[in-house]
Amino acid sequence: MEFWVDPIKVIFEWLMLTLTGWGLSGELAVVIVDLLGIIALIMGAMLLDIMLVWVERKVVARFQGRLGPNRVGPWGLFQPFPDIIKLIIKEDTTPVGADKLVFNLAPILSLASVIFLWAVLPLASTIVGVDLNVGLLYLVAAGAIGTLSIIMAGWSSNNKYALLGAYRMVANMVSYEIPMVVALLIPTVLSGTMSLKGITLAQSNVWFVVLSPLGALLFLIAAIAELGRSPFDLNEGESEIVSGFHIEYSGMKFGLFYAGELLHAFTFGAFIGVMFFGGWQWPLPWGEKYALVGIFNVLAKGMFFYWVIMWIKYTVPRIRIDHMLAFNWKFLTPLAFVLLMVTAIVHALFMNMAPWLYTLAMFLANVLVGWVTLEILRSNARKQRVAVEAPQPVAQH
Amino acid sequence: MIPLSWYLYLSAMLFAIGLYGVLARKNAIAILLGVELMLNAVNINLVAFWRYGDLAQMAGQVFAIIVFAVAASEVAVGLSLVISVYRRRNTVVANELDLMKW
Amino acid sequence: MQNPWMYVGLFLLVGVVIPIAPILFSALIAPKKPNPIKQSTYECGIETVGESWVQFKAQYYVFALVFLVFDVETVFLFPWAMALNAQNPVVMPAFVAVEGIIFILILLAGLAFTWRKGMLEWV
Amino acid sequence: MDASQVIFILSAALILVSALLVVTVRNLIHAALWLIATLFGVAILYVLLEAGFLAVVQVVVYIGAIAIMFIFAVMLTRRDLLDKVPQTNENWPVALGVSALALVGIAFIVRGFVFSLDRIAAPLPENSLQMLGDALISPAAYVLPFEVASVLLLAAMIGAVYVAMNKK
Repeated sequence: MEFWVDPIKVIFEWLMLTLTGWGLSGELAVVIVDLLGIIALIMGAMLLDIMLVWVERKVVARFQGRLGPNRVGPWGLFQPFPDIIKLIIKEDTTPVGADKLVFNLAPILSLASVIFLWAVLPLASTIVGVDLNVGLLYLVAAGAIGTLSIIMAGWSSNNKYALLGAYRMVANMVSYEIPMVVALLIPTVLSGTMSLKGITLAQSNVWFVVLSPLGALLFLIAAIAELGRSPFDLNEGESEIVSGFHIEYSGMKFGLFYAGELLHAFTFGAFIGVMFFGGWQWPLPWGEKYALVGIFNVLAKGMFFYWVIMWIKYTVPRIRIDHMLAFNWKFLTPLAFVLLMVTAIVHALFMNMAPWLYTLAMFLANVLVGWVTLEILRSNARKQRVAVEAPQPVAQH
Repeated sequence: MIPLSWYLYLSAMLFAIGLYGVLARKNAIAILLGVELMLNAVNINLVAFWRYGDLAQMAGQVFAIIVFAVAASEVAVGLSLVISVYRRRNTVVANELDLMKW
Repeated sequence: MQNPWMYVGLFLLVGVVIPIAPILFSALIAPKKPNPIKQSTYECGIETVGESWVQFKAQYYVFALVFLVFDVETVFLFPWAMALNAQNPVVMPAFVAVEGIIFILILLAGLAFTWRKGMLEWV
Repeated sequence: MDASQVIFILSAALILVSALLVVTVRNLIHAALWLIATLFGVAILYVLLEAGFLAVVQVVVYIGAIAIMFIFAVMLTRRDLLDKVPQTNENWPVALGVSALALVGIAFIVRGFVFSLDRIAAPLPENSLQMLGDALISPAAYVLPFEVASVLLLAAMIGAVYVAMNKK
């Protein structure tokens, strides 16, 4: 029975006993067991990543009215494996004039920056890689390494398109980090902790999506931009700069970029679930008690938001660069900061009141901010329409 | 355990390397890189003194954060000066910026 | 687990090693027959003219600049957000919130300045 | 020698070697990338000093923003000539002398410190992160530097944008 409550703990204790039984010192045994756990966790993530290739291809096919992979295995389930074999046995070319070391380091860092995120993902109440007290900032830090890898790739390829991709990366993707971090500040304000486990526990009564629906929406939008997925995929832009920063990559190095992108999308989906939708506590009950149910809940939420991100990706066309920048700096960033200020003041005023009053006040404040934003947008649009529809002077003959 | 002196010597060495970079480099951007090294040396000192001093006083950490802000401001203004100069005079070599010498 | 950062260190190490493995594996078994055409820079089949480094818009730079300032700002806001929830507050929560709001407003003034000067336009 | 000392020596080696490369390599992009290695080493030191918040902030601010700005500025101002010619000016021996002198001077001061240098850190209280937050907002402590920092950032932003502005 105890095994089903927390299998990891049981396995951990068993391994510890075995290792110390062999005469290893306690500290060394802990390090070895941790190492095994880390390898298992990362391997699990990579296996998930491989299946995401299939999910991605199947879902995009359905969006476009096709069947998608359907030959290898049931429903084409084993399709990713031939894909990987093909990538591995493909010749790997390095363009002339490339900066070899940086060129090879970039894809590794790109995938590694996504793997790093799994260290703090709380899969269940007892299964967290590590519960850092600065978990939220750790997310941002891992994202910074990802940004760096893309700039390294773009610069070292010695290619004009790749360089353009890197420039766009800096101007666009990096800009969206600001609303994302501000959206991360909102759960911090609400729960008073930066630990992801603490944030999940703080949602045992009310999810933060109820307290701050706008915050969740902001985070979703900024996360899509941060992922560099359509409609914000300007740093790739297949039709204008022929896939941008990874234009010169082939074989497994390209594969790493691709794998990193898919896993990144899924991981961010899981983090949205953790930060705004109660983490392991839902949709199945007993997530609190049974570790495996908790893992299922977190992964199910991750898959759902992954699907939402895909839905947006295959529905909305790419945004023009000036629109994208204006959208961030003239709309998203000010809105995020206003929302943060409103959240902080409502939190400070109502934190000692009855929980239902607090929830109501938070929700109404969000509705108010959303309504005012919509009104401002509407009056702007009206002004623009008047300007366009104004009678133009006709040339006199 | 690590004694405090290790941190202080390390930060002294980092500071000296940064100082060499500032004084010896030709390129203005490289000079700013040297300044970053020096600021980091300062930060190591601040945090080390916080850790080994009175832990109830958060001064070390607070001022390390302020140093982050100072470093960011310095980079923002410094690099935009460099780029502005580059656009006008087409050089980033500090020695060639001698318009005010005479 | 005594120190969580030990775990993070191990995780970072393994996290970097695991992506290296498929690249090494691929380098072992993939064919290697380089030739000048294959290794030339890809520009949709057209021959490359000049260097890869070309003049580009300095406008990209302004956005990076504004980003830098705001990125540092968020660092100050995280401890503030935690202090807002202090168990035994040194200061009244409302006062803490006001402090943070002043901080944010000062920086939003910078954004407004950039906006008014037309530096956020992509011309 | 315990584990923390080994980690300290390794990260010190990383910091010093990459810092030396920052000030000596000719290719400035490589210098910026070595700077990132140095900064990462400093982040490890912060972890050893049990200032986890600062370690993460080091990565977010320095690697995620400042180093990227540097790489960006190098890409913007790159002239191919510059990668090949020596990157030091003619009085680099003087610079070497001055910095060696500075090192000796600081080492001398450190040796002459009044308090014991071999002091061992006291155990850290559990809620040091909360303490940092409280220190930043309490009027008795550092609320003024907190607000002044935002004014500093505002001035930097306005100044930098003004300088970068194209006056045509």
